[in-house]
Amino acid sequence: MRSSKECRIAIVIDHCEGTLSHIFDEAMVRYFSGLPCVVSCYQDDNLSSPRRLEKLVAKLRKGKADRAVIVGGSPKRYEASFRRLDLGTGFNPYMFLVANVREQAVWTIPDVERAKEKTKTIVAKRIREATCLSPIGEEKFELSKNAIVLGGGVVGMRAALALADANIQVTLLSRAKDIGGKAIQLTHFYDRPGEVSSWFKDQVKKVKKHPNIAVKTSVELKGLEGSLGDYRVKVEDPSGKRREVEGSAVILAMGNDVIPNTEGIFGHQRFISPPQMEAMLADGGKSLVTDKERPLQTVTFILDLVNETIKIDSANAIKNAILLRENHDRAVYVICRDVKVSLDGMEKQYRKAREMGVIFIKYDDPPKFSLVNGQINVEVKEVSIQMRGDDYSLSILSDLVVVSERFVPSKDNQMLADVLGIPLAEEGFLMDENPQFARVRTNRRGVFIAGGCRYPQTLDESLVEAEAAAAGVTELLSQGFFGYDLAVAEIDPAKCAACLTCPRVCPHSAIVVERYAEGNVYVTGGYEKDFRWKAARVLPMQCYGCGICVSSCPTKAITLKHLTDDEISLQVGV
Amino acid sequence: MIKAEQKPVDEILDFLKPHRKILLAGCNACVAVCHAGGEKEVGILSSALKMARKKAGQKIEILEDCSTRQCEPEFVQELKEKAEEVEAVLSIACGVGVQTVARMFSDIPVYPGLNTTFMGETDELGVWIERCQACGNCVLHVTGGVCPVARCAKQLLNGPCGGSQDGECEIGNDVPCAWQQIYDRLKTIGQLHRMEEIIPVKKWGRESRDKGPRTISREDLKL
Amino acid sequence: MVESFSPRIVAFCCDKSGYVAADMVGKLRLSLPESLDIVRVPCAGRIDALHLLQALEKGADGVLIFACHEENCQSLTGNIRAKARMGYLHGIMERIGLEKERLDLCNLATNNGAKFAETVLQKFDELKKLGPSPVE
Amino acid sequence: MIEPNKAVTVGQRPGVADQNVLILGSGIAGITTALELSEMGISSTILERRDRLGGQAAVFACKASEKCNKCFACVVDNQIQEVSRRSGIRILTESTLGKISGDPGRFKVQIQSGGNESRLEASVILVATGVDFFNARQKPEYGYGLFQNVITAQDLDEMLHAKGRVLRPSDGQVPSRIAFFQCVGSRDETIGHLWCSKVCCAYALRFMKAIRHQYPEIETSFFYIDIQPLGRSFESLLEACRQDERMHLIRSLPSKVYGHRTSTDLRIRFIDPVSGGITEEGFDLIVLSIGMTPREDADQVADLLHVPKNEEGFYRSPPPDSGIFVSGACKGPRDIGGSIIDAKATAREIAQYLGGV
Repeated sequence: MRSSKECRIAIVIDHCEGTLSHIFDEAMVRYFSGLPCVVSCYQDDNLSSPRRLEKLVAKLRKGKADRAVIVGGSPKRYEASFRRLDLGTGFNPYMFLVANVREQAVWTIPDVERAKEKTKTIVAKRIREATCLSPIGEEKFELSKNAIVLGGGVVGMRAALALADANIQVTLLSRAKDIGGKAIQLTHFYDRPGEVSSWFKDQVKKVKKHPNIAVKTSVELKGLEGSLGDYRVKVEDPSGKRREVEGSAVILAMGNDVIPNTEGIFGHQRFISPPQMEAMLADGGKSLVTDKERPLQTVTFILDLVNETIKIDSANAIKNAILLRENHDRAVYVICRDVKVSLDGMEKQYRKAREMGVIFIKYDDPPKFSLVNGQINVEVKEVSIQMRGDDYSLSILSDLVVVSERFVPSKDNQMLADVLGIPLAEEGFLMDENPQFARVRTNRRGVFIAGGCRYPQTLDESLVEAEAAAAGVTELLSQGFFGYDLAVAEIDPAKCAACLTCPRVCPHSAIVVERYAEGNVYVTGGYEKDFRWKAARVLPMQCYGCGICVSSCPTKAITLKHLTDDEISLQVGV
Repeated sequence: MIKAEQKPVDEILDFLKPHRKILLAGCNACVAVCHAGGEKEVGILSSALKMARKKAGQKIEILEDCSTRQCEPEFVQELKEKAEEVEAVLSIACGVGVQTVARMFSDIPVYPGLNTTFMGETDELGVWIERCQACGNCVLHVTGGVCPVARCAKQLLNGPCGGSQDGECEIGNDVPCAWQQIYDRLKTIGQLHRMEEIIPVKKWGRESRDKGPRTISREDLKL
Repeated sequence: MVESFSPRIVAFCCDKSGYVAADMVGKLRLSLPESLDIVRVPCAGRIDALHLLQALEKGADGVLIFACHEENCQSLTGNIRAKARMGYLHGIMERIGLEKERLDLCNLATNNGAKFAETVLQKFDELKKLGPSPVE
Repeated sequence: MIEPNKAVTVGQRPGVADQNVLILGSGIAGITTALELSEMGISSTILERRDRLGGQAAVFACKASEKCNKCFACVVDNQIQEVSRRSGIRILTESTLGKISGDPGRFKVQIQSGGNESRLEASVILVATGVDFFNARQKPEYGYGLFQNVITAQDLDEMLHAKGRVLRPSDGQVPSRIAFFQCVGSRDETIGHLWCSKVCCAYALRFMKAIRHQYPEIETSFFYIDIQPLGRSFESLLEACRQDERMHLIRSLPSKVYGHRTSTDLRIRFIDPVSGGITEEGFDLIVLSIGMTPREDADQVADLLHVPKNEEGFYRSPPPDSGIFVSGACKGPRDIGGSIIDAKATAREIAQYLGGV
């Protein structure tokens, strides 16, 4: 805190389009002018307009004041405009304070006289707080236009193409031998009739041919480190050779894994998985008659035993049920807990299926399965015909039963969550759905997620996610640099006890512990001789300025530059 | 490092009763790292004490300070000016720090604000586990780097007791059996034969306290 | 005396939720007690145990923390940490004979203006019954 | 204290500086696209027919219970604040679209604001006009508009947003038994709405969870056809709802609501899925989960801009070289989170179309 003599404060009264004029009468203005350190007083009608603010700054620059307290509405009204002030010539935006008298006094205290009193208290407090202000600078660093996409599935491919089209160099890493992923097994989309494998092949070809995309297949993910502008992915190729891939930003699109249901009776050959069904239909239905003794007449889809809240299975089952009726005239049953129709056009497909004779059966209790003369007997209670105390149930003798695979998180999720400090949700998918990050962003700047590693969704939804993630990366990289102000946490290495509390609590992985030499100069490499001690350091480009480290530090070594402990104390005080 | 916990505030209040002006001295070394006695805790404790005394109608003035290390006389010396102003010192360093302060400022009372608990390792932020009892006769080379003195509830030196079950100690509370850990570790490093080595009964002689406080004396450093 | 007692409340408001909700109270033209002081912090995790104690020490009759709902914190754990710190302080307050009710936390979102006002007024009444802070 | 460390936009990049994107609609899709474009240095003009920003979701209330239930309503709030402060984004409220001429990349647009008419040039037009909510009066058997205590979920949302409380409209008291009717205006052939509005199940369940948290004594029932999952957090939401003993999930749609205009006692008739028989039950607040329908003026906009439509009447994406883009719920029902990522994806497409990235 500076001694108050050094501070010269300008009071700026914002009448907020005349709505506050009854408060700012002459007596009030006189009161403001008489407060300690106040050297000037300006009035304006609507400071939230950037142009007015610019004019104000011009006035302030000519005047004597070195800091200003705006008396008016919520700080949120002004701060966006502050941020766009030209820092080189103007007033430093951090030399402003806002006394929010409109929301905190005028609007919430009905009695005008009392509201005026409250206004005075608020402003007086702000004036005291203003003595603590100090200017904060900004920095920027160059970002090279390259990015890494992890995962060569359809989501990764879409993200890579979107980035590459925006002139960003992409390295696409795939664990599999070839790109394409699981979705490439699909031959139909429910809402796009006809062959889609050609669409997939086209996508794969585009990715491989794109001059801005480098595809690396058969690589095992071994680690990921770095920060925005300098992410490094460690990969191992089949020969065991390790290498590093660099990129300014990363999109995680490893997809999810699936575990086929083969326990107990589900291991029987008449139980198949949805991809097997897909393959059977892909060859025009030739394999539907492989069993010579008994042609496959009845096909039953069992849904919702696993993945009850994932609608992929339901969509595929309805799609394939229609195909089985339409092209192969098989009897088809779909047994599920709920028919999931929350996809574009699916209600109509559902209706079409029923019209074609597909029988849908809904259950509350899971169906029972038994082997009867080589067929599978599916026993189920249909919810709409069950009666209280009645044991009435349906028996469906099926030649083929399609049971869903369980969708599970990719095996890389845990490792990535650990090294990136990204939270895992309960089931092991990446990143809780935190509204603050609007699905595709993560708590680590420059890392985005899309598709099945976040949550298995339908193809369309995943592709939109891929594009949104690509949009995030494009936004970051489009300017060619990342500019940020230094309103972040700062650690005094001389006070740091290297207790590792701050890197452990930092939610944005913005703190590292490294060597430092005397004179509070951090040394990042090549320093050996006078090596002394390790101290924590904040990476300002990663820091969101939340202040968790500040309040956790046991030695009070950390300061939040735009809200110091002194300022909070003054706000708390009477 | 040394781990400690703060004493309950009411206990501290109790022994501070006769004093109206004290020095609250923290230590920025081990006890700061375990969030018990660093600069932050000095502030919190000071605030709590002041409030409690205000409430009781008996105000207390508290000077605050935090040493680099309270087990070093030179650093404690820096507190001298403030110590001369007060009636007593409340030290929230480990027991060593409290005693250093007591020795340096021999004419005023010095009180401990912490319970020094053990020497341990950080399991995760906020969780510390005991690892060493400073018994003075280390056997870690025989036990694969796992100390039976600090980790076995019975401090057994030659294998587990009958209560070890599925790798767990019979005292429950999810405490692993130290001897199971020793076995596993020796197996991993291929030194299972070490299990057969008999660790002799501990000589609670020179290492123990029957000759008074233990001291370490390094002739080469002493000059 | 008790009739005219108007408890002083210090409200620490997370900039991502509580502060915006407080603004919304104004927009809805609901009234708040005059003795309410709003302290704006970037995240509830910024609030140090020390700040909370200081507020009580400096004469606040009650301290409120307005934090984001759990699983809606931009800093993931800021709100949870604030809650944990409050729990820690409750322990200390109990030991020194200060009513726990004087320190409370409310989770809300930006658009919970009505909830903000209600929480403050409820606390106001509660503190009125409780009487002035004994450490004042 | 200023919110720190957002990337500082320093001027606009050449090439896209004179580009202007005209955004029709200031719902969550429209404003998110505007914000994303502004991050990429592309300026935009938002056209809104109402006097406020935010579209349908602007009056949605927070539906958190003991923790956030991921309704994303707070995000809308944030985005509205953000968009009105951003330079490079022009906002025209109470304005509608007039004639359009010119070619893709250089549209000339007439705009009516109040009585005034103005013109502007736009390189790209983004249609983000959103949806209408189903008019519950079209299902007279539920008595919306007839019985005071039959309200739509949107009515309830507005109430919770402004007052922070759930009250019976008839007497301003806290209700004791609330029923949620799903699929009002969705999946309903009698009114020709053969689509699922996707969001209502999650929406109503979150609502119920929030209400049960705020008023533990209220009993809630949820009448549905099929429970439709919505995204990532749905699984735990559904599980929590199933665990709640005072939250009844009933697989049956009521056929009719009986009651008196101001009476607090409403009776509903439905087939009890447990007994199989027709049952009646009493509630004092009935909330209709109304579905989404294409906007009333969807055809006009579609004709004006040559935007193709799907069978249900929602928009489909026009060919990329048309200079016209479509985003958000006007493409079909979606939730706030879904609209946000859709808007992000669209912003990128627009930027790419403009060749500025």
